[in-house]
Amino acid sequence: MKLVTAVVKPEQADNVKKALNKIGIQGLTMSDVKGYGRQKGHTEFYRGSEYEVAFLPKTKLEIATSSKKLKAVLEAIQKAAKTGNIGDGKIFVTSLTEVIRIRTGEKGEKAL
Amino acid sequence: MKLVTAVVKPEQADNVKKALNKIGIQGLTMSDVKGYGRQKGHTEFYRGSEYEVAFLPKTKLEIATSSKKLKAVLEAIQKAAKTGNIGDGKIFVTSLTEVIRIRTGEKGEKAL
Amino acid sequence: MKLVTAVVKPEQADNVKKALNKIGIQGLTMSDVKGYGRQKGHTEFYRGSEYEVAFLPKTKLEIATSSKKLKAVLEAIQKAAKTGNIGDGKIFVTSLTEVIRIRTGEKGEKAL
Amino acid sequence: MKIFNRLLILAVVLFQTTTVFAADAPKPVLNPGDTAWMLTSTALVLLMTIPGLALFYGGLVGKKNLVSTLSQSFMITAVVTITWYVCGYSLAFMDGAKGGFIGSTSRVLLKGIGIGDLNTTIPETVFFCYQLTFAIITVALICGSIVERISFKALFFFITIWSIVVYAPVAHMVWGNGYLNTLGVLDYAGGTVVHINSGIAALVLCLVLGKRKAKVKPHNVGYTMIGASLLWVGWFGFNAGSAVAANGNAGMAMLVTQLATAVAAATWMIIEWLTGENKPSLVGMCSGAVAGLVAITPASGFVGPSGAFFIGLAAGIVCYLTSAKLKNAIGYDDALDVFGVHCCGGILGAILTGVFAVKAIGGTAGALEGNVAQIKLQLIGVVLTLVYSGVMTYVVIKVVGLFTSIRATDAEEREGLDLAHHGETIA
Amino acid sequence: MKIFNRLLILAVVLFQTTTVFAADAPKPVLNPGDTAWMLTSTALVLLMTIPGLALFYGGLVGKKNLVSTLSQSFMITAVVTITWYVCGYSLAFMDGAKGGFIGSTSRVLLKGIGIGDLNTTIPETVFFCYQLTFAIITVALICGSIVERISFKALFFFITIWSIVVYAPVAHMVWGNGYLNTLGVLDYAGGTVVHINSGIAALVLCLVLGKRKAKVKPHNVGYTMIGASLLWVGWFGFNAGSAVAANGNAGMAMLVTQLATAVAAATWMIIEWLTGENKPSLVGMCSGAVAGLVAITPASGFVGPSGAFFIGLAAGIVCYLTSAKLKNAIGYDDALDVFGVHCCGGILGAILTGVFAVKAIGGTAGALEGNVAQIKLQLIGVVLTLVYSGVMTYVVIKVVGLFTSIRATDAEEREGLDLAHHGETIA
Amino acid sequence: MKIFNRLLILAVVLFQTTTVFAADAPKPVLNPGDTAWMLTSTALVLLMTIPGLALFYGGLVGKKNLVSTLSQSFMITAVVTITWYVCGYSLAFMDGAKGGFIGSTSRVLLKGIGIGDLNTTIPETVFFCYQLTFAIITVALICGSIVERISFKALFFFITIWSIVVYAPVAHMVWGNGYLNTLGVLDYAGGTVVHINSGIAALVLCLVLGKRKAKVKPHNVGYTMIGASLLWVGWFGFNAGSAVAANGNAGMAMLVTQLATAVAAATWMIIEWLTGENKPSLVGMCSGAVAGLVAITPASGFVGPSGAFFIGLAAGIVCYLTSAKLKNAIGYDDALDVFGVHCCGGILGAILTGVFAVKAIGGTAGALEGNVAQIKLQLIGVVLTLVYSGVMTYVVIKVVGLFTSIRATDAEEREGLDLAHHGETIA
Ligand SMILES: Nc1ncnc2c1ncn2[C@@H]1O[C@H](COP(=O)(O)OP(=O)(O)O)[C@@H](O)[C@H]1O
Ligand SMILES: Nc1ncnc2c1ncn2[C@@H]1O[C@H](COP(=O)(O)OP(=O)(O)O)[C@@H](O)[C@H]1O
Ligand SMILES: Nc1ncnc2c1ncn2[C@@H]1O[C@H](COP(=O)(O)OP(=O)(O)O)[C@@H](O)[C@H]1O
Repeated sequence: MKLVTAVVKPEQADNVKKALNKIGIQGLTMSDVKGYGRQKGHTEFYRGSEYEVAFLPKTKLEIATSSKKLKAVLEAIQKAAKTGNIGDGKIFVTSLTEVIRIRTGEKGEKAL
Repeated sequence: MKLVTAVVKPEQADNVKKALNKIGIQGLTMSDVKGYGRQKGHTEFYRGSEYEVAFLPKTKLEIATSSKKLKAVLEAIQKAAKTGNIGDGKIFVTSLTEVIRIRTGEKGEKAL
Repeated sequence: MKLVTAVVKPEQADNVKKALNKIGIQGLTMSDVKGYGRQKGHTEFYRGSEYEVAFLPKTKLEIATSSKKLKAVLEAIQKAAKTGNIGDGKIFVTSLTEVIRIRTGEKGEKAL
Repeated sequence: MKIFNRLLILAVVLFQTTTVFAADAPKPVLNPGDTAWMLTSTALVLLMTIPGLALFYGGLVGKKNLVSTLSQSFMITAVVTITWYVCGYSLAFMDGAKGGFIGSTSRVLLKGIGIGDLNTTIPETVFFCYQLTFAIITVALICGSIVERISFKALFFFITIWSIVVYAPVAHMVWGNGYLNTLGVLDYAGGTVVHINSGIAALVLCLVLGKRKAKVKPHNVGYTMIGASLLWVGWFGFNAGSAVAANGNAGMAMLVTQLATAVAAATWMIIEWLTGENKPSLVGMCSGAVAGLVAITPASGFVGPSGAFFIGLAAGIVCYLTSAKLKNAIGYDDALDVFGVHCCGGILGAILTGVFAVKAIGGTAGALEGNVAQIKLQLIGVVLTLVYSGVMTYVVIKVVGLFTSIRATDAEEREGLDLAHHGETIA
Repeated sequence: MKIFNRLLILAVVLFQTTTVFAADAPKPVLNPGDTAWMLTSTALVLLMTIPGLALFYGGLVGKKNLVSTLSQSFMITAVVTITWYVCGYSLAFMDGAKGGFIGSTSRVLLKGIGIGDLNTTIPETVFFCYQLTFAIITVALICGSIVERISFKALFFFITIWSIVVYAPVAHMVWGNGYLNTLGVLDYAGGTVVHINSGIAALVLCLVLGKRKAKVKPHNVGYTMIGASLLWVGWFGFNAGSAVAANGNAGMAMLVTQLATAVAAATWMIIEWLTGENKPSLVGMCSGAVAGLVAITPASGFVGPSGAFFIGLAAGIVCYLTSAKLKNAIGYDDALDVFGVHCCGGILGAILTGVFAVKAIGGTAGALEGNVAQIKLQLIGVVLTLVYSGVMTYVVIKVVGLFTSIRATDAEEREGLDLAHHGETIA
Repeated sequence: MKIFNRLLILAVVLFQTTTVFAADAPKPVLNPGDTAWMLTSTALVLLMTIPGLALFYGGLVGKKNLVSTLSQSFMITAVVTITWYVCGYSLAFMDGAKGGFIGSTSRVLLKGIGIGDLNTTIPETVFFCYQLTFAIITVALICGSIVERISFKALFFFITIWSIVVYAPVAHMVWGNGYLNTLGVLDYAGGTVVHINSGIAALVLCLVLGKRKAKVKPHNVGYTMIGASLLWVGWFGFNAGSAVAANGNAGMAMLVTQLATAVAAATWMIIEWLTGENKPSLVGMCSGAVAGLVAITPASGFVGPSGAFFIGLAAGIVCYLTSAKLKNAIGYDDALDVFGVHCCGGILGAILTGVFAVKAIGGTAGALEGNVAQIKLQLIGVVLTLVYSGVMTYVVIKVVGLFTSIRATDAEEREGLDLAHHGETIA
């Protein structure tokens, strides 16, 4: 099983969610994060003082999925999150050694 | 060493924390996330306009632990987080290749 | 490739960011988290009622990096985040099986 | 020479009475200055409830109950306006049997009211609105003890009934030509009518409802501070407005209000500073200020600066003890200390009014000027209000409970009343 | 000498009474009570815009457009003050041709104004300020339909022009010696001048601008509640202040305002409770209150309590339908329902003024008292305002559009106007 | 009959003049209209500090210092009320040696004050409260330069002393029968007493305290906008209230206040728009408005609309330069620009009062009407205040520093003063 972590533009998050739904992904954890990469932050001025705001708002989506579905998940995210502008974000994949559904105690792929 | 990530109901977080304390876990990182799975979000109405709020508030707990203690940790979380209703959440386990305590530079299990 | 997750004191985050920049790390994802370890929370009083605030504000930094650069990254973080007081934080390292840049579809180290 | 002066004053007054309506009618004439102040006071007292009290309370609850807490004050403002229009005002302020319990129905639905009707020197319409704002805030205050768990529906029915069967009679007895007024009980701006009345109702309700599942710390101390500030500022309308004129009595009422409030805020702050966590908290200062405002309320037209100083001091100490110590010792869940601050502060103020009243200010001497009997009168007012309001509150909530569940379900409470009862969330 | 002074006191009092009522009275004399109330009313109405309306609107937009929304109200307050000073006031309130369309230029740049100049019984300076606050809020109201996408620069130019070429003439026609006033159209506090005027302008603007890329749910219902509360409280200055005196008319205006608002808030709440999601929302109650305030505005000096009750009831129902149903059915993106609440509520109020007006209160009878013709007059006022303001708004925005882009770019809209137009973000 | 009426008008005017100035005039009589306006003004000026200034400042600091910043204003409101009651009022406003430095102790603890005592046409109690609100805001303004690092304990002692040994004498010299007043220095509503006084104290304090460890951007521009709005609205009580009457002077003061504020806000906005980041910021508009309010304060009873226009323009430009440029160039850490806006704006206003004063408005001509000497007088007022307040502030803080540490520790500063000094956090 894999944990797919996608950092995307906040305004694309809904799109990604829908795309994942379509390919049968039924669970998702989301959080507000900030980041920078090629796309840098900006400077704000308050009464002449500069404040560098280095980080831009991004949305982090975490999806635990079976290795089998991984490819479909990655493709769905890429398609749905892409605007073609810098700052579109990244996808990171790590291996999961275990997944447990708390309510039932189910483990592994059944728990997804 | 393992990184245990538990996504639980916010109102159960305190319980989980206490249960982990009891089995000797002394460090924990928490964050507010949103998620959905079996348990879906809801719709809010403002002057007749519908706004779908797809994600529910959840609490994410991250615990780095030795592989030895893993089983105890998983059990403690499951017991403390379980209400039996949908939305109780999931536990994800990944492998840690290294842990460092910044203050002392200690590495590995000593750093936990 | 590795995913380095550092949980540091909020006031040191900027320092860490700069140190990473210096060694050529050009991307970073940040989020506000709360945690405790050796350094415990505090109690607040409102009209004589005690409220335990167990968790302290921390900043989580996530950096995906090539295994080659890992050592430099770890050192940079340790140096920049360290104040010598408890609560300085931890670094966790996990393996990344894949990284994708959404905008271009580049994969692996090219995507970093 | 003095006599001449007095004649002139008389002349002025007489004159003002005679001109407009001519004849030798003793009916008072409208005074634009007094009217201006009462229009303003009405705005100030409404400001105390929305958004003042709403924010004061809203900041102290958990985030998932903010909308719910704000909604309570807002809904009450709307509903009590309607019950006041329908019959509350008439039952409270129209003359009933002298020394009685309730007023007459002569102004039900405001029948017959016109732009020429006066109450002393201001239009009756303004008096209606001004008194309405008191009815509103009294009812809104109650909610502080039952936030985070009361059913919005039950609250809706409860306050509709309570505003008529509890508020109107108590107001009549104290401020109309009712029992306590005839007896000589002093309550300038609502120590009994507003604070003891709402405070005891709040206690009864929180006992009937039971404790919250979980207590969370105040989610937004900033809102609480805004609310406390608006209460403070608005209270000038509450107390100085109770002179129903822009004169020396209003001025003195404003002065003693400001002084007692400041002293109580400083006192609470210093107690916290020197005890407990050794830190002066903002919530503590705000609580002290409200305690001072409450305690000076019944006294505000009767005492002078030094009386105000001591009332403020006593309020800071007593309300700190009742809120921060007594409640935790006994263990009822009066969430936002309506009993501790408003009921106890109101009782304290009612009694101290009997102690510090100055004849030259409000026309009645207090114990310090030799009239010890006034304290007894004050106690009668306190006890009667406690008993009547306490019992009736119990009856009303039980009646409402026959028709609808009065408490949110466990699931609703966990989820937060914002989403459960209003379908709205603060992101 | 002392006696002379005393006689003078008497004279003063005598004089104040005689001037107002005497048939051949000379120029009216300043009345401190009236002046006190109008100074206060000015403060209250300014409070309605900043921070009242700013927060009401600000809470309803997305978080990334909060600064932008607050800035609009603040900028308008500054700019309209200047246009009002330069020529707006003169064009609106200085006598032009009787029954005409626009006033004179005699007070351009306030030339010649002194501390002794009066308007009825208050200083002209106060009248200038009071009327200014109406001009400000009218312009600020418009923004509700175009938030989250209007260019700040275009808005700046638009409102500078609009406040002169639309607001001033409409105010003159209704409240100056202009056409609608001469005709006998009733608009006590601005049903046509403020609400229909801004509401139709808002509709035209949102049609010209087009829809937002994305709609997000209100980000801070707390701000919206604070804003609605300040609007409610401040509206006492708006309606009761429109008596331009502290008298029985002001009192009745306050009373009917309070009652209609409460009824409308309760009505909207109950509609939501019994339909749709079965939940009474805070945004709904606030919207209902504003609807009631809008609808009673033109009527507030002309109707009594029962009229107010029905106007409130109608406003709650009608504005609910126009905001929550009509808009979605038709599909224009009037973001914060300026058309649905202010234009439709204003029209409703204007017409019902013609129905419920009571001769004994405001001097003019309505249809219920037999004067059915008043309804026709009211309709003339409504239609003329709709047409003039609608057409001119279209012209002005098109002219502005020749010089600068009127809509934020897609990127700016996505990023949020806070950062894009003001370089500021709420953390 | 008409002639008789006109004679009466004359009589009224004469009378109003004679009572105040005539040697053998009888005791002035209470005017309910004036009293109504002064009661209201007192509420408005209190609103400026809590919650106005508290929010204005609170929004500009970092999130971890919000409670701390709000607490400062709230604590000051309580404590200065007490020092004012104990002796501040007496020292400031009771007659001392003519042309002297300090008043008498005749009203220490308000001894002897009664409901019949008047100050001109209003109760002395109201005058006490009104002036108290000025003392409060002056002290609260100071905090802006030292937020995020001052020790709450040190601040508590500092302001207790400062409100007596600095505020009272300066107020006495300018508004009592003290030196500057006798000299003929003009300060209608507090350009020197409030703004220069607090501004120079703020500069001294921030120099003594040293810079903050880290500067963070304003955490809540929304709060800042609410605060600026309440300052604007409340300032009507500040300036128009300084007429101590509801008359033409109050009206003109309101008008010039509104105009200068609007012009300054627009000016600051436009400067930002055309320079720097090319974006008009909300913080900029709010800062401009406050700068305008400050600069018009001393002038508000003396100048007409065109004077106000130029004062607003100058304030927008000058305060922008002192806050956004000068401070960064020199490098002191006046966190929220108390020196840049209040001291510099106050000096500007004081001088321009001497330029634009109109004899027909405030009784004194300015340079433009030929009385160039007035500018010199104004400069004397400025310099004396700068020197006295600057030196004494230094002395007082050094004395306080002997007993307690005046600056938060590094750890406290890093942690945030909310938790460190108040034990409270905003979630
Ligand atoms: N090396 C990295 N480690 C962690 N997060 C990263 C890394 N590089 C980029 N990110 C995240 O991805 C976001 C988008 O990256 P950016 O380089 O701006 O866009 P793009 O991938 O389109 O060039 C960043 O804001 C950051 O949150
Ligand atoms: N595949 C998944 N990947 C990531 N997070 C998930 C996944 N499935 C569920 N979650 C998280 O777990 C939470 C609870 O899941 P849900 O299916 O609602 O409950 P249950 O496990 O009790 O059926 C979700 O809100 C989401 O945050
Ligand atoms: N076992 C753990 N798992 C996850 N996070 C941890 C763990 N231990 C510590 N942390 C995180 O690191 C932060 C600092 O840890 P702490 O023990 O207080 O400091 P130090 O490492 O300097 O002794 C904690 O607040 C928490 O967020």
